[in-house]
Amino acid sequence: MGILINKDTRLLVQGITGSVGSFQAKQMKDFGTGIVAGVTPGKGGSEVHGIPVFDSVKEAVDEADPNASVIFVPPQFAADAIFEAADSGMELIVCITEGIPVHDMMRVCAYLKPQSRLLGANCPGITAPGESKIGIMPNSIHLPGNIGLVSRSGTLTYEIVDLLSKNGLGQSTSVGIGGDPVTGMSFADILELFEEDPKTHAVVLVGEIGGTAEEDSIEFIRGMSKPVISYIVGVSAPPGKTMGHAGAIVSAGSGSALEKIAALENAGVTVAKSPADIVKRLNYFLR
Amino acid sequence: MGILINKDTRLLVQGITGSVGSFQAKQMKDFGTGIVAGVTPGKGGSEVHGIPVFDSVKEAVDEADPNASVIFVPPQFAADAIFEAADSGMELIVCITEGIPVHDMMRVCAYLKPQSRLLGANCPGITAPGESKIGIMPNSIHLPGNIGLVSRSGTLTYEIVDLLSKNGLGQSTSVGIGGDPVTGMSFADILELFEEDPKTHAVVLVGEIGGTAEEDSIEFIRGMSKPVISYIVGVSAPPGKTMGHAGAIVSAGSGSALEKIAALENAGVTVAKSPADIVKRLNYFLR
Amino acid sequence: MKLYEYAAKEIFSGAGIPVPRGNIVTSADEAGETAKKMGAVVIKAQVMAGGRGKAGGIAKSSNPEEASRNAQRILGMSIKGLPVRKLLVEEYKKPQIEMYIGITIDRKSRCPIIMASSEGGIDIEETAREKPQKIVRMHVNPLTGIHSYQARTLAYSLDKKNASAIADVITKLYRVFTEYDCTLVEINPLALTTDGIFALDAKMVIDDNALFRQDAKEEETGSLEELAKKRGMSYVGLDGDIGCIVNGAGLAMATLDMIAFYGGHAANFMDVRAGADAEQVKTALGIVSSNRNLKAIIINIFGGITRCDEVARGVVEMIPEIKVPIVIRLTGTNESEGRIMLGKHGITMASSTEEAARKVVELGHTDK
Amino acid sequence: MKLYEYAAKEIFSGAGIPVPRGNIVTSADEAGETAKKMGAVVIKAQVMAGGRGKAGGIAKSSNPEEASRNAQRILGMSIKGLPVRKLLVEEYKKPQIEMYIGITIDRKSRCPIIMASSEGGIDIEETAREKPQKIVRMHVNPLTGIHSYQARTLAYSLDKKNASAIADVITKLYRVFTEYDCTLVEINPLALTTDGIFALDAKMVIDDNALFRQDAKEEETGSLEELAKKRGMSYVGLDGDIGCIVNGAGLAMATLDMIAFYGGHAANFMDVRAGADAEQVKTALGIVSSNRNLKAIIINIFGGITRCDEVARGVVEMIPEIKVPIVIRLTGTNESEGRIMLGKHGITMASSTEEAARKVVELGHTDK
Repeated sequence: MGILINKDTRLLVQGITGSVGSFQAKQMKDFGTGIVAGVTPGKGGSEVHGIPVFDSVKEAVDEADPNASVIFVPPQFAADAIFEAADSGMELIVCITEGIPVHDMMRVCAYLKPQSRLLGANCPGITAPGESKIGIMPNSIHLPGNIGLVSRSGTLTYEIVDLLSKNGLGQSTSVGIGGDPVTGMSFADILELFEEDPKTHAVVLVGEIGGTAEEDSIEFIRGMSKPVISYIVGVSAPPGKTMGHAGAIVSAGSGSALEKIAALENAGVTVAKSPADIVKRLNYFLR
Repeated sequence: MGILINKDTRLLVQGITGSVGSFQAKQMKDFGTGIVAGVTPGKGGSEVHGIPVFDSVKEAVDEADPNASVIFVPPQFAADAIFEAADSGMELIVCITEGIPVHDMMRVCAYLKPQSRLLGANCPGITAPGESKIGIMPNSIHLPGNIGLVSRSGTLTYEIVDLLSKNGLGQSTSVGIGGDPVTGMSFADILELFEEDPKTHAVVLVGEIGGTAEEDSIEFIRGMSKPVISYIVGVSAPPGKTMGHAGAIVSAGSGSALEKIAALENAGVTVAKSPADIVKRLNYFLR
Repeated sequence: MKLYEYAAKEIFSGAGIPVPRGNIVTSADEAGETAKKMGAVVIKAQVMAGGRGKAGGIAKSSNPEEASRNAQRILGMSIKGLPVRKLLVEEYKKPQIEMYIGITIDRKSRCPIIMASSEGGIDIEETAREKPQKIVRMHVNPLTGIHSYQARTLAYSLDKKNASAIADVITKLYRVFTEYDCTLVEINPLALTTDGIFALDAKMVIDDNALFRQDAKEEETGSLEELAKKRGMSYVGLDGDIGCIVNGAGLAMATLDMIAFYGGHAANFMDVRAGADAEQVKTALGIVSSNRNLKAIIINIFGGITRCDEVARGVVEMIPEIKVPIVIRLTGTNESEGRIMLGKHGITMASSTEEAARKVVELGHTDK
Repeated sequence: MKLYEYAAKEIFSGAGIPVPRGNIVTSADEAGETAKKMGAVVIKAQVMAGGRGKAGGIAKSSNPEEASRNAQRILGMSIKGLPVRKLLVEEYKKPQIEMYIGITIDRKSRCPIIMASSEGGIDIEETAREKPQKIVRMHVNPLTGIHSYQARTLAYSLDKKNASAIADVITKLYRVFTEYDCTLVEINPLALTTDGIFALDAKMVIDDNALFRQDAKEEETGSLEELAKKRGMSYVGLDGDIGCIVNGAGLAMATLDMIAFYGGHAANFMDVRAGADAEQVKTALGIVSSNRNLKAIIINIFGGITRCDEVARGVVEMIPEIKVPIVIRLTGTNESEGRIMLGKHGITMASSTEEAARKVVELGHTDK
C-alpha cells in the first residue's frame, strides 16, 4: 500500500479533454491507475480513452464515485476546480497546473477542510509503484520498494526516482508537493505519512532554495524513527531577487541552499551532496 | 454547574464603556459574575466599576485571561468584535447587540471554529442562577433549580423565568439563543448540553413564529431522555410579510405558529398553551 | 426593505443582468408616448404586492393606443388594497422558456442559498410543492462567495445550450445579493427569448439592519408602520379593538396570544423595543390610540434595559388624551417607582401577562 | 513583477493612502520647473534597486536651482549597474516619526502577513534582527480579509495618538495587496509629519502568475531575461562559461550544482519549462549561445510532458550556429527517437545529470 493512494484509488481527471489531460490520463491508465471518470464542462456524455466524461464533479461523483481527483485545467480556472473537488468530497486532490495566482492558492488553502488533502499546485503528482499513479511522472522510472520520496521539484523528482530505480532502490511512494510559494500538503505532512507507513523503511527529501519548507520539517524529522536523507539543490544558484524588506523579515532565514543545509545538518539530518551520494547513503542505512 | 457558564467563568465585556455596557457590567457583577476585564479601543488603562479596561481583546487576554466574552458594541462594529473575540480564543461569545446585518452574521458563522461557541446576536444572554450571568436578564427573576430554559425571545424569556421562579421551579440555566434569522448556537445545540447536564431534569423551549428553528430541533428532542415542554408564541400574530417565492421554497414550512405546534405535537413533543400551562406541565413531569 | 420592480431592475441592469428597456410613467399619456418609441410593450403596475398579473395589473399592449388605454385602466386600480400610482412600461419580449432564479438566506445552514428551476413563471411555488426535483438548490459559502463551478452547474441544470449566459446572470445576481445586503433577490421569470436571456421580473429585499451602509431609500407612505419604524419601534395594524404596547417582539406575541386566549381581539402589534424612554412610550400611545375602534389598551412591560419609571412617566403624561381604559403590567427595573407614579391615576394594574390580558379583555367587553 | 516607486505610489494614492505630491521627470530642467511649483522637494532616482539613498540617488533640494543640480547629478548615475533614466520629484515632508508597514505572504501559514514597526526607515532589517519585539506581526485570513480590529490593534502598537489614520492606511494597503494580486506591498517609512501621515516610499510586487487579470505592464528592457520570459522560459545570466539548458527549475539547479561540483562555472540558469517544443529549444539555444564567454553547452532534459524528439529536432536545427561543444542528456518520453536524431551530429551524449555535468566541464576545460 502506498501512502495517500493505492490499488483501490478511484481517480477523477478534471480537464480530461485538454491535450495534456488526455495524454496524461492515458499514461496513468497504462500505469494501472483506476480512473473512473473525467470532467470537462460542456463535454459531458463523451469518452476519453474509454473513460466517461461528465459536465461537473458532482455528476461524476453521483455516477462513478471517485475518491481522488487530479487537476489539469488552465491556471485561471484551477482554483475553482479545487473548490469543486473539495466541495464534492474528494479525499485527495492533486493539482498539476502550473502558474496559479498565489492569492487563489491562499484562499484555497484557507478553505480546505482536513478531510480533503491537496497536493500541489504545480506538482508532478504521486506514484505508488505497482499500485497507482496520479500525475505526470514518467511511467518507466518507478520500481516498487521501500524508499519514500518527497520533493518540491518536478523533473528533479524524476531524476532521483530514476536514479534510485537504476540502483535497485525501489520506492514505496514518490510524492511531489509542488514548487509554488503556497501549496497544500507540506514536507512534514508527507513525512508523517511515511513514518506511519510500514512499507516505507527510509525517506529521501529533495528540497531547493526559497522559503523555509525544509527548515519547517526539521522538528518532525527529529522525532522520526526512520532514516531521512535530504538533498538540497541551488547551492550554486544566483541569489533570489529580494522581496523588499518584508521577505527577509517574515522568515528568519534567507532561503539560501547553504542556510538550509546548515540548519538540517545542525539538527542531525543527513544531507547528501549529490544524487549519487543519496544512493550511497541509502545503501548505508538499508544494508 | 450551569451549562456553558459557571462560577469559574472569567468574563470579558466588549464595549464596557458604553452606557449599556457599563450598566449591564454592573448588573452582572452584582449577580456574582466573575468579570475580569473590559475592552473599548482608545479607553485602555481606565476602569469601569473597578474592572480594568483594555484597548484590544488580545491585551485583555494577555493581562486577565478571560475565557468568555459578552458584546455590547453597536451593530456596525459587532461582527468585528465577534471576530476579535474568536481570534483571541474565547470559548463562549455572547452577543447582545441588536440590529447586526444578516450578511455580517453569515460571515461570522461561516468563520467560527467549533472551539468558539456563539450565543446570539440579538439575545438576552445566559444565566446560571447562583453561579454566573452573562447578558441582560434582570438579576431578580432567577432561582437556582433543575429546569433548563432555552428561548429565542428577550423579554418573553424574563417572563417565563420569572413565572417559573415564582412557582418554585428553579432553573439550572436559562439561555436566550437570539431572535435574528441567523444566530450562533441553535435550539438543538443547547438541548444537547441540557441533555448531558446532570443538574437539569426538564427543559422548557420557548419558540416563536418565523423560520424553522423549532422544527429543526425535533429530531434531537425525540432522542432525549429528559422531558421537554415547548411553548410557541405568535398564534394570533399577523402572517409575516412574505419573502417573495424564495422564502416559501427554501423551507418546507411557512413558519407559522400553528404549523410549528402541529409539527411538535406530531413528533410527540409537549406543547404548552400558555405560560401558566408550562408550570402545570412541568409540575406534572417533576412531581 | 422591499424594492419596487423598477428599482430592482435598475440595480440588476447596473450589475450587467439583461432586463428589457423600460420607462416609469404615472399617466396614460406617458405610457402612450413610451409605446410609440418601443413598439409592443408590457404595462406593469408598480405595487408591493404579489399576484399583480392575476389581479389584472399587467397588460401586454401592441400599439400606443392600447398602451394608453391599459395604463389608464391600471392606474385606476387597487391591488390588495394598494392604489397603483406608478407603471413600468417595458419593451415586450416574448418568452420561449421561463426559468426561475432566487437567492435568499437559509437560516438553518446560516448561509445564502440559490434556488433555480427550469420551470419558472407564476406557478413556481406549486412547482416547488408538486415537483420538488424541478428545483435545484445550492448553498454558497459566505466567505468565498459563489464559485464559478456552482453558477455553471446550476446553469447546466436549467438549459445546457444557454448555460454560459445563465451562469453569468447567476454570478451577477449573487453579487447584487451580497453588495446590496439583500435578504432576497429573485428573477421570475428569467426568460429565454429570441433576443436572448432577459429578467422579465425582479424582486429585491434589502436587510433593514444594513440600511446604514446602503443608500437605498424607502418611499414614504405616511403609514403608522412607517412612523413607528422611524422611532425605532415596530407596529402592525390588526382587525381587533384592544390596543397593545409591549417591549420585546416575543412578549408582544405572547400578549396577543393571551388576549385571544381570553376571547379578545388585538387592534395592533406594537413592540417598543428594549430601552424605550418616556418619549417613545408617548409616541407609541399616540400611534396605538389613533385607532378609532379602540375599546381598551394593554401595556405590558418587563423591564430589563427598559426602565419602568420611564414607561410610567410616558403613560402619565398621555393620560389626558386617552379615552379608553388602560391595563398596565410593569415588572423589572425600577418597578416600584413606576407603580407609585401610576398609582394615583386610576389605571388598572396587573402582575403578569396572563392577568393583564384577562383584565383588558374584561374591560374591553364592559365598555361595549 | 516589481513596480517602480512612482507607479506604486500612484496606485497607493488611488486607494486613498496619502502620498506627497510628485512628478516624474527625465531632465534637470523639468526637475527645476517642478521644484518652482512645490518649493522644497526630494529628488529620487527611479531604479529597481535597494539602497538608493546610500548610493546617493536621493537628494533633498530646498530651491529650484538645487533641484535642477541634484537631478542632473542623479540622472548621470548608475545604481547597482542600473542607469537612472527617471526621477521622482516630490514635495518634501519632514518626517517626525518613521514607521514601517509591509504585507507579504507567509508561506508556512499559507496566508498574508502584515508586519509593522514603530521604528521604520532604512535600518528596518537591522531592527528585525536586533529588536524583533519592535516588529509586530499579524496574519490575515485570506477569505475574510483584514478585520477592522486587526488594523486597529496594529495601529495602536505603532502610535496610539494617530491610530485611526494609521489603521486606515493599513486597511487600504491590505486592499491594494489583494486587489492587485501582490506578493509584497511595503511602506517604509510611513512618516508622521506636521502635515499628517504620509507614505514616503512605496514598494509593490505583483504576482507574475496573476498578470493575466491585472493590467499592470512591465517596462521593456530588451534583456535576455525578458526575452526568455516572453517565450515562457526562465533565464538568469551568471558569471561562468558553461551554457545550461534544462527543463524544470529543480533539475536546472541540480545541474548548476553538479557543474560546480566538478569544478566548472555555469554561464546561466535556463529553465525551458515542461512541454518545450523544437521552436522553444531553438530560442533557448539562441539566448544561451549569445554569451561570448561560452566554452561549452549542457542540455539536460528529463522528458515527462516534454518530448525528447522535439528537443532533439530543435538542437539539430541550431547546430550550424553553435560554435562550442554540446553535451546532451535526454531521458524520458520519446527518448530513443531523440537519440537517433542526434546520433549523426557528433554531439556528446550522457545518461544522467552527473555524467553530463562531468563531461561538459571536461569539454569546457579542454577548449581553454
